[in-house]
Amino acid sequence: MVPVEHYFVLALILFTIGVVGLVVRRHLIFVLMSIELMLNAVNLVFIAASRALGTLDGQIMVFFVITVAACEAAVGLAMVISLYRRYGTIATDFLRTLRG
Amino acid sequence: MVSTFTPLPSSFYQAASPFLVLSVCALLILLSGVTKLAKNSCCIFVLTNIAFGATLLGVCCLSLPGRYLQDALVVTPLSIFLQLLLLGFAWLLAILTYFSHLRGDFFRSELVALYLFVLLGMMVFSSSEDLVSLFVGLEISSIGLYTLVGYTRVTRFSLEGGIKYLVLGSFATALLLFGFAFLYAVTGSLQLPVMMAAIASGQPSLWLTLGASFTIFALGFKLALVPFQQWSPDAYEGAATNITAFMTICVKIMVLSLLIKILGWVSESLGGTWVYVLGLMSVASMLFGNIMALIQSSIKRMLAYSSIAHSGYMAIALGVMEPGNSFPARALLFYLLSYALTSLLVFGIILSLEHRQGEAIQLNDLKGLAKRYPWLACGLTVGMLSFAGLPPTAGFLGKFFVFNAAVQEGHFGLVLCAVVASVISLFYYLHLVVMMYMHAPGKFVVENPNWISLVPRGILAGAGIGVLALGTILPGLVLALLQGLFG
Amino acid sequence: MNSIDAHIISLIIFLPLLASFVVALLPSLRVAKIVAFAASLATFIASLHLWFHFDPTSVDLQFVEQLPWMPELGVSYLVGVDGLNLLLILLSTFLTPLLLLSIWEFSGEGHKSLMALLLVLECGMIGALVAFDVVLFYIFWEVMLIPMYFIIGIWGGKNRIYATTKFVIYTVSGSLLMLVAAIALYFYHGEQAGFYSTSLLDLYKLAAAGGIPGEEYLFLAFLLAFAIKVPLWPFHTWLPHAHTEAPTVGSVILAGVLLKMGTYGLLRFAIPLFPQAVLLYAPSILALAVVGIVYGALTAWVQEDAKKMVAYSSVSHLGFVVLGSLAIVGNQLSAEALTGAVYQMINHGLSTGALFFLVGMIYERRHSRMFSDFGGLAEVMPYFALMLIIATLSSIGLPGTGGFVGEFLILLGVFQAQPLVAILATSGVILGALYMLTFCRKILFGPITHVANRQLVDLSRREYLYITPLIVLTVFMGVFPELFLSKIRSSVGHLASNFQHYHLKIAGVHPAASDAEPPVDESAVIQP
Amino acid sequence: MLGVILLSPLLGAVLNGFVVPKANKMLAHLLGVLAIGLSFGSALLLFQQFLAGGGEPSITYVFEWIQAGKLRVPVEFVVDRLSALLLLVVTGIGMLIHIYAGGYMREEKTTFRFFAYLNLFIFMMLLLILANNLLLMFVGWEGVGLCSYLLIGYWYSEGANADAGMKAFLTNRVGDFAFLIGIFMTYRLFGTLSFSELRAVVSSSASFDAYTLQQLTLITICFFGGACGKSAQLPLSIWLPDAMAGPTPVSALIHAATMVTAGIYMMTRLNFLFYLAPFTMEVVAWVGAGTALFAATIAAVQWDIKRVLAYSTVSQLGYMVLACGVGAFDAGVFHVLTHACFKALLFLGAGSVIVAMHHEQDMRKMGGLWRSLPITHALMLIGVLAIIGFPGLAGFFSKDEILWRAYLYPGSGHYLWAVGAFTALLTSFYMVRLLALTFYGKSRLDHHTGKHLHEISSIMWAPLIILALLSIGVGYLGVPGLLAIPGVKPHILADYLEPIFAVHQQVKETWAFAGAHHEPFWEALLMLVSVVLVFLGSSIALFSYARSSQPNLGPWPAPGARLYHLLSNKYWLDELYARFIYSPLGDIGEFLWRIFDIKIINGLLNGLGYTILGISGFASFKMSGSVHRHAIFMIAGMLALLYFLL
Repeated sequence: MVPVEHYFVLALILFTIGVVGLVVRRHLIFVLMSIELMLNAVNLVFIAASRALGTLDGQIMVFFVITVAACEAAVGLAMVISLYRRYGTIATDFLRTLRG
Repeated sequence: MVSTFTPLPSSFYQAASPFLVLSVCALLILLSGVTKLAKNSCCIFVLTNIAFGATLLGVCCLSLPGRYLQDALVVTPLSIFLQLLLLGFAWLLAILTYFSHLRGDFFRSELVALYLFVLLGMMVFSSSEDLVSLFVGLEISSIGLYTLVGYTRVTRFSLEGGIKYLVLGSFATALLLFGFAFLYAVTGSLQLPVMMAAIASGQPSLWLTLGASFTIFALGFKLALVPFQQWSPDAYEGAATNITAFMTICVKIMVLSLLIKILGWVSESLGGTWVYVLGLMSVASMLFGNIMALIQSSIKRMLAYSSIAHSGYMAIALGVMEPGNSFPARALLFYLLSYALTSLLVFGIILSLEHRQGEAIQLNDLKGLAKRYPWLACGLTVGMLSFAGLPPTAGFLGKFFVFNAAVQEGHFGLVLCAVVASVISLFYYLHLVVMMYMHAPGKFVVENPNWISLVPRGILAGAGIGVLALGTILPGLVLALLQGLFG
Repeated sequence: MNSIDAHIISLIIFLPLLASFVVALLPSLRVAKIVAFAASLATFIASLHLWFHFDPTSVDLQFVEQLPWMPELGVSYLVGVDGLNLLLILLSTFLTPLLLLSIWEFSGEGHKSLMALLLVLECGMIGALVAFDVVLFYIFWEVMLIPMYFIIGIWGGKNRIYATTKFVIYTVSGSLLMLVAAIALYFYHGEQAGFYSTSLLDLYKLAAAGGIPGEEYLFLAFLLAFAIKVPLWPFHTWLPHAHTEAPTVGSVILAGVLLKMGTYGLLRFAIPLFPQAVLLYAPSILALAVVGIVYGALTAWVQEDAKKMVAYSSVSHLGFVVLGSLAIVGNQLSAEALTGAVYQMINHGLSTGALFFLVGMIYERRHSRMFSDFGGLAEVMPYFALMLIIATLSSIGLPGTGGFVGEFLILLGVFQAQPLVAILATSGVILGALYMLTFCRKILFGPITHVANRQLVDLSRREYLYITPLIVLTVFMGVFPELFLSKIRSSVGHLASNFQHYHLKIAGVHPAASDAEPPVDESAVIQP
Repeated sequence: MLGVILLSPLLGAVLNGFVVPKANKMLAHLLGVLAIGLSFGSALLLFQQFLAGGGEPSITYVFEWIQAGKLRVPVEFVVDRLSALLLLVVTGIGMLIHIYAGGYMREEKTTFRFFAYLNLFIFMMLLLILANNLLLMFVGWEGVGLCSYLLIGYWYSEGANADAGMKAFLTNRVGDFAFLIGIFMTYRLFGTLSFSELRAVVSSSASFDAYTLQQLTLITICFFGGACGKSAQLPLSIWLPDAMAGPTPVSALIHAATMVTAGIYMMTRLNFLFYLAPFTMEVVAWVGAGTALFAATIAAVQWDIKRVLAYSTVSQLGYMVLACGVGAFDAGVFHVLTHACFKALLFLGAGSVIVAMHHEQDMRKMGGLWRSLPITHALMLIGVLAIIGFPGLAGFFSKDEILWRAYLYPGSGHYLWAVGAFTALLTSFYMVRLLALTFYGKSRLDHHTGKHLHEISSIMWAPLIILALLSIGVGYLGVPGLLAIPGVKPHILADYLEPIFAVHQQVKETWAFAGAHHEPFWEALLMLVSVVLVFLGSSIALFSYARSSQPNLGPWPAPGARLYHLLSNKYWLDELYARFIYSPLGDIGEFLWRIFDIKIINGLLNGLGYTILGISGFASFKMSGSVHRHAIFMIAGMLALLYFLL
């Protein structure tokens, strides 16, 4: 049986990949995708913990996480589309007007 | 441990009645969007009033203290008080928006429904002690707020603010979940009391610290404490004023309700480092918030940074909490109440000053306001004095109690930083007063005269008098009330 | 204590506040002026009631009112009068009607709000003077600050914004430190005495009982707040700006009463609460005060602006008062110096107030404060010249005016404590004569250089009305000081003789038997 | 009785100042004279009662002035031999001068202010004399300083007069500074300020240890400092010559007869302290002699008639201080008496010359006036003879008494006498020179004044006559035992004042020399020497200035030219004070204000403000808007915090 810590470490790695993706990519779509990646990393931890502890709570939590991830993606994409339709660009460096 | 399905006791329905009423009304307003009623903002306004009224009735009379659905819904005097605060301020803000230039933009059926759902999410979050319902409540409110920021009055800034808020917000949600996951992994249960007991008894492990820290960081993000504060200026400036006001007041109430519960237990179990980190965050956000606000030219952005600073002051009280002594929590609540009342006053006035198409008010637009609109200027001055923490206002007593709590624990360093920060803050708060009173009036003129109608003036006057009264006559009463909350 | 005595102080505090609301809301200006003046006069008459019913022999607190305000924290609305603050209350209620009179024909706009602010200021001042609860004192201390901020800010001179912002930030930063120190004291008292209370009487018992840990830092925090207000030497740079930019009314009340808050605070809070720290720091504060005297005098002499000159002269005069309140002979304060300090506070308020009024009068006529614009006014305005000379003589401290009695007692007391310091301070008497006479010389004497000065009209009837009481009172205080000294002597003697274990109880209320009475040698208290 | 003496001048001042109609000069003059006359009459009555009552001192308590801590200062007046006498002098001479002033101030538009100040001055002087404690005396002390300031600067529209008034007040203030320190020390040593109590404490205590004696010396030095300020002795003598800017009656009353003698009066009043400090007495003696010589030399080269008289006053005051220094307080008071008479006479005479010459004060434009102003000339002659010590007149007796007592002073007595005698020579030289330049020799008047020359009105020369008689008669109060003039008892005044002086037995032997028996030969010899000196000085002056041909109006011939230059610039004392005290103070003030106040303290505070603004500017620049920058900031912050936690 693989000890549960390995799953946590894997989840941590996934999470950092997501964060790096968030920071590096200039493109809003990729930003949203990296957020999805982070949420999946969290799912991994929940399932691993639930498997180790033998209770089902973790898995219930995963369902909620997935639905919430979907909502965020939906809202995020909606905003990106309205931004594109109005201003023709979805690059993040366009979003610099609010600063200081 | 398979939990068999047991029919829910009738008391649950009574306790959950406010939530049910609110969600039903929100759905009704959403559906009304289909009919031609949607065009008429006035009847939507009536519907919202009904929704608020019913929920308030539900919270006041019907809710019974108790723990339901394995702590998913915990009704205690504290949670009732917080829900009353949330509902009260949200309602007042809705009324103020109705009488302001934002009526057309805001009172579309889907936005109002969204507004009520966000409120529902906050109430769920503040009255639950189970990770699942906490997470669900938090997400309903957060995602709802992203859209409200983005779409209330669609301009380039609101979209930009909304997107930034969404990206960073979801990043924080991921952090929060990560924290919950690790806490769940270490303590084995999703119910807060069980977890807290496990933490208190168990020995500190890496994963426990990691989980708890991520949770606190995420909540720190919501409160806009320093490392996680940069979303709030953009979101506040981008959003329409009433949404900004809603965010400053209600998000803080929501987050602090959880922090008050868990920090009481968690602080000494995680050892002294915890107090140290929170102290660090509070000092950093106090100094950063005040220093950054010094040179802002737009009022909303300045108020955003000032709200970061005020989160810093509240974080002092958080840092010194310990299970035995409930005084820091009461001090925090009093500070919250005074901050919320002052924000209502200030944002209400800004709301009534704004133009339909013009962009956010700059500081120099307020030049010589006192000559033209003396009572608005007077209200704004009282608000500024309360933010600055000068005595006759509630802000001073809030700060005084927080300093009291900090000195009781002997955190002199923290208090000295707070003193330095509030002296710096004095500068830009009084700069506003200088603009209004000590300069010749500029070209700025209030565009829509209809704010002269009775209701918004009544609300603003009530808020102003409340701020002054809370600073002089009422504190004894309010403290006794807070004392009651903590039993 | 009959029923009037029980509520007289609250009446004196809140009557002006009420009047200020009424004045702000009244539509017609004329009615507002009458209401404001009537209210301030009523407050003055009420304070006269205090004067006649004050029992000069007793050392205890009189006309006390105690109401629970925040019982949970032990904060109560505790107000009272004793020898130290009686005269200051009378000074502030006496000055306000004169202030309102002086702006009777105020040309600028916002006349009503100016009157309202003055009344709020009076309420703040009296509140701070009578408060015997640390939190209450702090609240009135800041309430006093805000109207002053607006008065200087709105009706001030050219760069009033810099002056008024500097004034507020300087004072608030000092007083915030004081608040933190007060809270620390409050908690230490809570642990020692078992019950939490911010009333000064309990804190005195704590201070009398013994050394408070970290007493020096707490004392320094209190001292900083009051030193900025006094202004003690290094912290004085806000005063000239505030005075030159403030309107006449603002300068008079600022110099008349607000500066005394600092010295009064020293006597009421800093000295009795931290006796050991006082013993430790007294020499250095005395040094600062002496430097302040000489520094203020010299800088006043080279000024070209009349108001700035009077401002620097206040720095010098208040240096004397600080000197007087910290003259330690053996393990007691010197009673003569302390009486002199309290007395000097009053007549500095009168003489500097009169000086500012007079400078204001010539400012109204010529719209300039520079000496170069004046000269030879005695020819054209003889009665103005007479008033100015008497006011100058009082501020020099010529015998026969109040200034001399105060200054003489202070110097006499300080001489017993530190002869060298006293000698240096007495040189301030010469420098005082130097700059004040140059002031008179430049304005009154010499040939009339500017043609505009030729047709200046002498004092109008109204101007007489508000300047003569000040002048007459200064001379009266010089010739018959006994009337005033008898009121303050017992309280001052009590503070001076046992400031190490100072305690104060409410008149008529016998302290609880269990309350161990710390050893007090009553011999020091002289029965008149 | 005492109330009338004190209150009538005060009432006069108040009435003149505020009540009486301004324009009416006659009423103002009448009121002024009446007030002082009333006071003089009651003073005479009081003196007569006092003598009848055996000359016992009586203290009248009026009311409690200041009481704080252990200090108790009541308003108490004492009438004893000294104060009763001086009461007569002040009110008497004051009345005469008030009468004269009416005539002198005829051309002035309004004189109410003048007479108000004069009456106020008399009131303050009486307060000074009658006070029974040091503090009340100090009130009078500063009061007279104030009145002299107001009166010197009476014609304030002329800037120089106002400056002169200010200079007088400030120099007096320096003296008062020393006086105050003396008061503090007395209070610290004896715990009381009242003269009678001080006298009782001193006489009752058996002996004094070294510390008290050292304290006493310091106290007496400080009091002497105060006296120097008021009586214009050397270090603080610069203000009296400039005080001539005031009207002549003012110079006569204040700067000759009354105020300047306050210093001597104070020392006499505290003689029991001064006797206990021989070192201070030595200092007093030498300062007195030095000032006398110093002023006499300068007077010899002055051309302004009033300045000559001013320096001569400083010189005569030097004599009085010398008398006090050698322990001959009674001789000092006697000289005060005689000097008051003949100096007032000289000043008023000079005043009438000035009025006659339409306010011309330069002697070089006078000459040969004895024909057109016969009465003034006669009176001035008597005055000059009295002051130079012509045998038979007042000055002769009082000055010789001082010189004799100085000679007897053990130790440096002989040198003191030599200085005094030489000064007497100079005195006779410059006084006769004054007389010669104004009245004798060729008339140097320009045509206009010559035609309008007229004798003074009767109201002005009537008081002069009385003063002339006094300056002759008063001398016979102190006839030395040697010249047994029939029908006149020797040393009347000395015996009258004797009970005031109380030499403590600890210092009995040091001051015994005055009482010891001396052969009359030496006294006669000294008297002869001084008479010779008088005739020598006056003959030189007559020879060089009274001759009909053109007298030498310029600087002295060859050998004395440099000396003349030194003297005419008044030893550059004023310039020295200005350079070493006045302007450095100004520079320090300027430095403190411009640099220390504005640059350092304000600079510091504004700097602090601007650094904070700078930080916020930099921070806001760093916070660029991009989401990624915010995310990086968050992560960095998080990692830093995690570092603390793990």
